[in-house]
Amino acid sequence: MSSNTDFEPKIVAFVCNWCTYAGADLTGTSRLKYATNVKIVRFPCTGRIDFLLLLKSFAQGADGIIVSGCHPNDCHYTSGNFHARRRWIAFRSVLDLMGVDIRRIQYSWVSAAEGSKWAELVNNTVADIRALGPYTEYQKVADYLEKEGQDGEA
Amino acid sequence: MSKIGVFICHCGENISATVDVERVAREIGEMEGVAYASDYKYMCSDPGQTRIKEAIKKYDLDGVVVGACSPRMHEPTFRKACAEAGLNSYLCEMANLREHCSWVHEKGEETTEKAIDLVKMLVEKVKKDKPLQSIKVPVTKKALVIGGGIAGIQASLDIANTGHQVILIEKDPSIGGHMSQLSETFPTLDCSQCILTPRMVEVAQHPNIKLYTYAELESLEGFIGNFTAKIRLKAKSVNYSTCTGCGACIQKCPVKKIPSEFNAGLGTRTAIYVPFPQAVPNKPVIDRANCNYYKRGACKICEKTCQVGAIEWDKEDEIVSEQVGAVVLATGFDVKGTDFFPEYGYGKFKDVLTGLQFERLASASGPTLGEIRRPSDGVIPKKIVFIACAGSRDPAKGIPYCSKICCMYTAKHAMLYQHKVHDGESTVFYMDIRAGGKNYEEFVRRAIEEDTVNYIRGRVARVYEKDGKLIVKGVDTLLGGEQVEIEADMVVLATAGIASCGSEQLAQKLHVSYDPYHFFAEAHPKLKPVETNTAGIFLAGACQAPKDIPETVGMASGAAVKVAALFSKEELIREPIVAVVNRLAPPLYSTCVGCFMCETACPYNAIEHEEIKGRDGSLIRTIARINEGLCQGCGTCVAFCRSKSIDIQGYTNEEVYAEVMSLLND
Amino acid sequence: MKIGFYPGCSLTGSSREYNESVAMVAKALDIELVEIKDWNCCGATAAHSMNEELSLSLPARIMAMAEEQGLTEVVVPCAACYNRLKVTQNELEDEQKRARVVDILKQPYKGNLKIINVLQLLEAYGTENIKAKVIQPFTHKVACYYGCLLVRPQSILKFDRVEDPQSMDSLIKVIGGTTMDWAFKTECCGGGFSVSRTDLVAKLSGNILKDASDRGAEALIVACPMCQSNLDMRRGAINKTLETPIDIPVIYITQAIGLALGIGAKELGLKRHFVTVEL
Amino acid sequence: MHCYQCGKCTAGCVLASEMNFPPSYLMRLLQTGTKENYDKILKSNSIWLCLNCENCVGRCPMEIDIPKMMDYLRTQSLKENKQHPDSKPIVAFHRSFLDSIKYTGRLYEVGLIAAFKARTFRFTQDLTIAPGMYLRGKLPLFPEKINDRRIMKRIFAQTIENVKTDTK
Repeated sequence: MSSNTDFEPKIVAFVCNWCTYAGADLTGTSRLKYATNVKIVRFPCTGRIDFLLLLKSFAQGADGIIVSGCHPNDCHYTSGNFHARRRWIAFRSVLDLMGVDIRRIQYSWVSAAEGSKWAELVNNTVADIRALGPYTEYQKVADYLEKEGQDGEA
Repeated sequence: MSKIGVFICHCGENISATVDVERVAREIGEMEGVAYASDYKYMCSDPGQTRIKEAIKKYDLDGVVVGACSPRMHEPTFRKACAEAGLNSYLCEMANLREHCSWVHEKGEETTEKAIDLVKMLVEKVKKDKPLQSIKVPVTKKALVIGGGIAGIQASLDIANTGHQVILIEKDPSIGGHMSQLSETFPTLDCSQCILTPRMVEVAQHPNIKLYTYAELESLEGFIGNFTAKIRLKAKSVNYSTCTGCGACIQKCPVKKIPSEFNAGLGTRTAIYVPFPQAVPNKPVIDRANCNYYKRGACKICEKTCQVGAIEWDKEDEIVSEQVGAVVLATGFDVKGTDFFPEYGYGKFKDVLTGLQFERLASASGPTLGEIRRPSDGVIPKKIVFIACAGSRDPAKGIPYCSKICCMYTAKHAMLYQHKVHDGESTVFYMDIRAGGKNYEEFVRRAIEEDTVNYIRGRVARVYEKDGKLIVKGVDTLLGGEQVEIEADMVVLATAGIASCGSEQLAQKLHVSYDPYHFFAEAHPKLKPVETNTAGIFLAGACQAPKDIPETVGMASGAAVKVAALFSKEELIREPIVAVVNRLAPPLYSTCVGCFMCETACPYNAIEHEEIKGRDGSLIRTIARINEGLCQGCGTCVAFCRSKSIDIQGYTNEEVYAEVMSLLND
Repeated sequence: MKIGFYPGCSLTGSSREYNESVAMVAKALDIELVEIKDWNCCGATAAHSMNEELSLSLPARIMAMAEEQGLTEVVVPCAACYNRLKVTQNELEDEQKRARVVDILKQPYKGNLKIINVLQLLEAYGTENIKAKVIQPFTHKVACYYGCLLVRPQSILKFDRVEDPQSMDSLIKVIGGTTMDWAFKTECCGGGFSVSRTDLVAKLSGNILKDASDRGAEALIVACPMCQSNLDMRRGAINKTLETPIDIPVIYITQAIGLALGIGAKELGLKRHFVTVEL
Repeated sequence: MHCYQCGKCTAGCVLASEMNFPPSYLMRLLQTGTKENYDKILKSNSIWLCLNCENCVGRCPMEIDIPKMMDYLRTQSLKENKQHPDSKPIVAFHRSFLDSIKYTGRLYEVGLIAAFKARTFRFTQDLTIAPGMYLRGKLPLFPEKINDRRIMKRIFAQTIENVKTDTK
């Protein structure tokens, strides 16, 4: 792990507007500190998150990804997070099969009241990804994407 | 090329203390497509907004990014400012430089660089943004109020008095809630029922209020202005249109030993019962779990007694559907029982009571007709101990919060006891006295000085029973931790106020947020205390957090005004964040292949089938269409669509891709 | 049924009768007790009052020895030893502390041994199975005294409820006895001050005996040698602090069960008590 | 430290009345953070009278582990040589106890009591019960020894004997 201390991983967080985005706002209001590596992209719901976007993110140079939404049963849109979770479970094995390092995707639930959980999630993910090192093997993913682009099928 | 204006806010020093705002503005200004970039002390202030408006005109901007606080805070403010300057408000985006950057990182290069990245991300997004038009939806001017305690009563009356229809549902056979159980109220010592009962009657008689007692919410669908509520009317087994409320059935019911909920378990009731004499409606229901007929198939004494034949044995629960435009949650609170306290005997000592049980003892309508007597042997206690903060402010017991009402009602209890038992000795063990409120501190002082209640600062370690006495082992921390042992005849625990049973499930049905203790969460702790995160659903009273009567009533009136404001409009303006299925010129029509995977994903039944017909009326294809009245904009369909034919306005694929790519391209 | 066994020092000396009764009851119930080889003292109150590392190393060696012997579950009749072993196990979940202790011991320590007390052993054996073997019902009204070390700290021991525990009471009921609600079930008897501050022990133990006696207990039932010796051996000193002397005996749960199973008083060590046992 | 001075620990402490400072008061002294108050604690009898019965932590709303703090404070008090006179018999007992197990691996109660008496000059204490114990077979004449006595030496050498005591 010590060999990677200089490495600052690039991590993108895809979060839902209602729970995790608000939770991250609460982290701010509570003045809890966390690493600067993670940048948040706001979605209406984790159900909106298209997993092709995750692949493209890796292809574009992301070292890690956080996907976080409402807790089960707390989804603002009733069931979006269930769909997201179901897709994630299915998608995980596909990614695994393709040789994508699934340890680089952190799937979590952070509610609007869990400001400290967000800070913890960010810090833990940054530490984990830092330990894993830069994601240089993303080329495989990029290749797949190119092929996928021709087939037009996810 | 785009002409984007970027405005970086200092937020006083909230952002500028850790982020080099000048550098952010400078570097963003060099971006391709950025026509103007500047920083300013307070963007949300009037002069701040004016800067945006002027820049839009001066530079003919076609997009605006404000780098300031969370969009959850000020997005509407800046979008409105843009609209006023003639720019489509959906071409305005916010980068969250405060909650997601300056407040969570230390001052330094990295923080400023993150801020630049965040602003860049939104600049790329706004380049792809399309102007959108708000959606107009009609409003159903009828409110649903859930819970018939003082909060629900007040909210219902206030809404009804503005001329709108109200449906009030209450799970118990009568409205009144906890307030109807109270003896007298602090700080005036006026009788609770005397001030409440007229309100209860007013609810029952109000032409604009439809009251469903013994009813619970089954489901709620739809959105602000357009909800559909399904309400379960639990079978009362008594026909209320024929029942005269004479009470003969109650007299004759042979099952008499059921612990009375109204008397907090200190008295008993029958299986066919009216919870208390002043109940509204004052007609009985049959408690089927305890009724001989429902349990064993025989008895029916009530039916024989009833002169009008009002008993309906085979009546089943009924589900009614109501269209409403707004919902007020007023489901109140519960208190912890004495069994929650290992150190105070796990509830096994009969003369250790909760505050609510003491209310019933002190109440003229209670099981002892207002005389303070021990439940164990009916003797008047000569020494009584009140323990404040029983369970509250106790993280080890999972309740770290202050229940707020206990300090005051404990002082009231001690005072009532001293008024009723003149030679009695009362002791209150407290940690702090929290008597903030009009005439509250004076009230507590009166208990201590005039009514000679002995206040001891310290918690009680344990209570045990010996020879008919309750031994209370406490401490006086103001005497440096001197142990105090009292042989009491009765102990009253001011047990913690907790979220009412089932509130978590109710919150999930309504999609409103709740806190870790299952109290419903307000939309903003200071500025939106009666709103929830779900538009059109409001909060009143102790379902949000423990609170006393004046505060509850104030909050209920607040919620009512919010409902009235909503109902003052014929139409609601909704954000156009909805899904759309693409349309192409014939012969393609759309890339949608009609697989309807989206339909399985949509939680709102917003996907419709659109038949595309030829000139001769023959069916060419069936494709998906979004009902924008029903669509709430979650976007799940977008992720499900295999042919990439659906997109969601405001979060289009193009827009979010632009954001992500901007973040990852250095 | 076969299980590891850690007697601890008291059981080989001043509390021999506890050891004897545990052995007799185990034999009667066909439980084979496998003593940990070359076991040492757990360090008791003395060690953790004086030095933390010492207080962790001593129990750690005991558990390491048991692990070496291939034991997975160990019954510890002495409440003090039981407490020290459980608490040590919990403390050594901290990697740093564990590394330090292993370094001192020069012996592997895994920390996955299951440590149970005598009540848990009997519960696991099955109350119905015990009931079936009762020959001479224990028809006495007794006060079950748990003391501190059997139930606290609850977060670590996770045994019974912390105020007003019930497991010993239910065992007594199984063998035909009557138990009572009383106020000093888990109040401290003075524990390790038996020798050094006999005056305090007399006061604290006196409170306990008085409450049990006031409520008509014929005996006190215990599962801790420290409690037993304070309440029994120190009775002379205790009675000097009381208005009226109390002569109710203090017997181990295993002795009570042994009597019900038809084992003789002498075999159960009941003759070794200071306060005569006439039950 | 989270203590908010509710006093529940003191209310339930069996020896609070014997202590210079009851547990909650001691927590307050610690909270002040001054050297002076810390010294008061190290010199008090409170830390020695604590029986570690855990009533306090079992009931503490803030789950503060007072007994564990007491263990630490006792160690510090010994280290800084500040023990209260009341602690003498208690420390003497603990020392005799540990001596006994250091040499034999197991506690030898006869040796313990003898050593304790020698340390405290309480030669007459327990004269009344010792013969009784002997008669009831509770005092074996010879100590039990474990085989691996070197391990005991090593444990003691690396722990308690490794602590440097401040000289006054």
